[in-house]
Amino acid sequence: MSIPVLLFASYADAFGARRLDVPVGAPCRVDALVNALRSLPGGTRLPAAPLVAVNRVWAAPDAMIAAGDEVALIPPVAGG
Amino acid sequence: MSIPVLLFASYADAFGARRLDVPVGAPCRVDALVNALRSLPGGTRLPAAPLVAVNRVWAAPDAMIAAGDEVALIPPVAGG
Amino acid sequence: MHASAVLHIAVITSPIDVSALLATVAAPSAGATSLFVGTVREVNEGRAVTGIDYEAYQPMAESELRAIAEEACTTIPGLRVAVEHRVGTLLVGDVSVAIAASHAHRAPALDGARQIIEALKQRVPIWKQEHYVDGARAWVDPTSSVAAPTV
Amino acid sequence: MHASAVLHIAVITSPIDVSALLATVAAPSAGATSLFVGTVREVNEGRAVTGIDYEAYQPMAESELRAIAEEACTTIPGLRVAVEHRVGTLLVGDVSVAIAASHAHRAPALDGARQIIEALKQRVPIWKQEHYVDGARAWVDPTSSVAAPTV
Repeated sequence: MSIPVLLFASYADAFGARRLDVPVGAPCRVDALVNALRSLPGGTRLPAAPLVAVNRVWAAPDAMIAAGDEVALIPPVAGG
Repeated sequence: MSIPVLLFASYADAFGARRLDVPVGAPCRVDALVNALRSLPGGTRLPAAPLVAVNRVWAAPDAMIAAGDEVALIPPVAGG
Repeated sequence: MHASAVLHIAVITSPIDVSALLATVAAPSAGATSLFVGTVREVNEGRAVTGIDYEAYQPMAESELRAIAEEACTTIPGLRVAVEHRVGTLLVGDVSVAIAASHAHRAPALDGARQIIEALKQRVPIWKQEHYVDGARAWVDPTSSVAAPTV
Repeated sequence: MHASAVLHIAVITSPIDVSALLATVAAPSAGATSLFVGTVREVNEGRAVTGIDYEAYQPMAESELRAIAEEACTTIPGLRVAVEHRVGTLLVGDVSVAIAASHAHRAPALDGARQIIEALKQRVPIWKQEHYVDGARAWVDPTSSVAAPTV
């Protein structure tokens, strides 16, 4: 009863991992997942509205996450 | 009693030469030189206000040409 | 007018070959090519940088890059595009991103390359951790003025 | 911020080496480089082109190119510029002009290259006679919609 979340860059540092099983059941809303993440060690370092991608596509806070979806927490991008 | 004028591209074709001694005395205004050019063979093919450079700098119709100046008649530019 | 085409999109770890990118977008119908090259700078916001670690969410970075290139080819008919972003550890002077956009005319080619680099900076999930001369490292956060030190 | 610099200006008859131009403007302080490349196109205003003869009023073309580059470096502090224009007979696909502009940041680099190509097209005394497949030739006159046929 958890959702695996991919972590990158500063978020991976904050949570001390590149992948985290967040204790929340699918399906659930993106913002519900984010709230669950906040309560984990390192979660306080998340910004107000962290970006989330579901199946490699940007997902709004009210988007739904289904079981098996690839979920990633995306720090502020800094390419180029 | 003439002013040598350099010709390029379509103007060289029009006058059949890359250099022309225009029968007008220095000093004279740029527009006076242009008028003299119009009366030479091929001169009718000049546009209304042909561009002129004196000593490699753009010259206005009322600019003066002195003896020994390098005068060039400049067709519409098409670089790049 | 040549058809629009996204000819090449890649997120790679090896050095970027800008000449190859230029050749990729070259075409007898193209009279103008605009190439944008991003390189690692020796200083950022006043701090001396020795190198940068670029990290990508690889599959999404590629799909976003392709989407951005395709959007440019849609808004600019006739545009031909090739884009490469390099990840891994880069040193000062290394090329981190290169965008080549060609077209029959110069304005669309110049607009196309610019449109792509601006969108890339907004949407492509790639991050950079700067290495400073004093040994410190920090992930760059364009949304905040100060890079968030992590070491 | 690096000082502005016009590093290289040339009107040449040999092929343009864009990689060399990029290297010329490269600098540890430059995070962005914009390279504009003009190439001979196979068609212009609907007529199939086989090649172009470029002619220059050499000394004035060089001085105008330098003046244009210096103006860009004045309006865009920190800009580093290299420009080459090729004259003589060029074939489809040959590079006729290349402008490299680098800067710490991308916007000034992109603006600089664009400012230079636009000014070049207005002020540099260079002309092109297009060769068409039917053997005809015509000097291109951007001020009139139709090229003035001369043969």
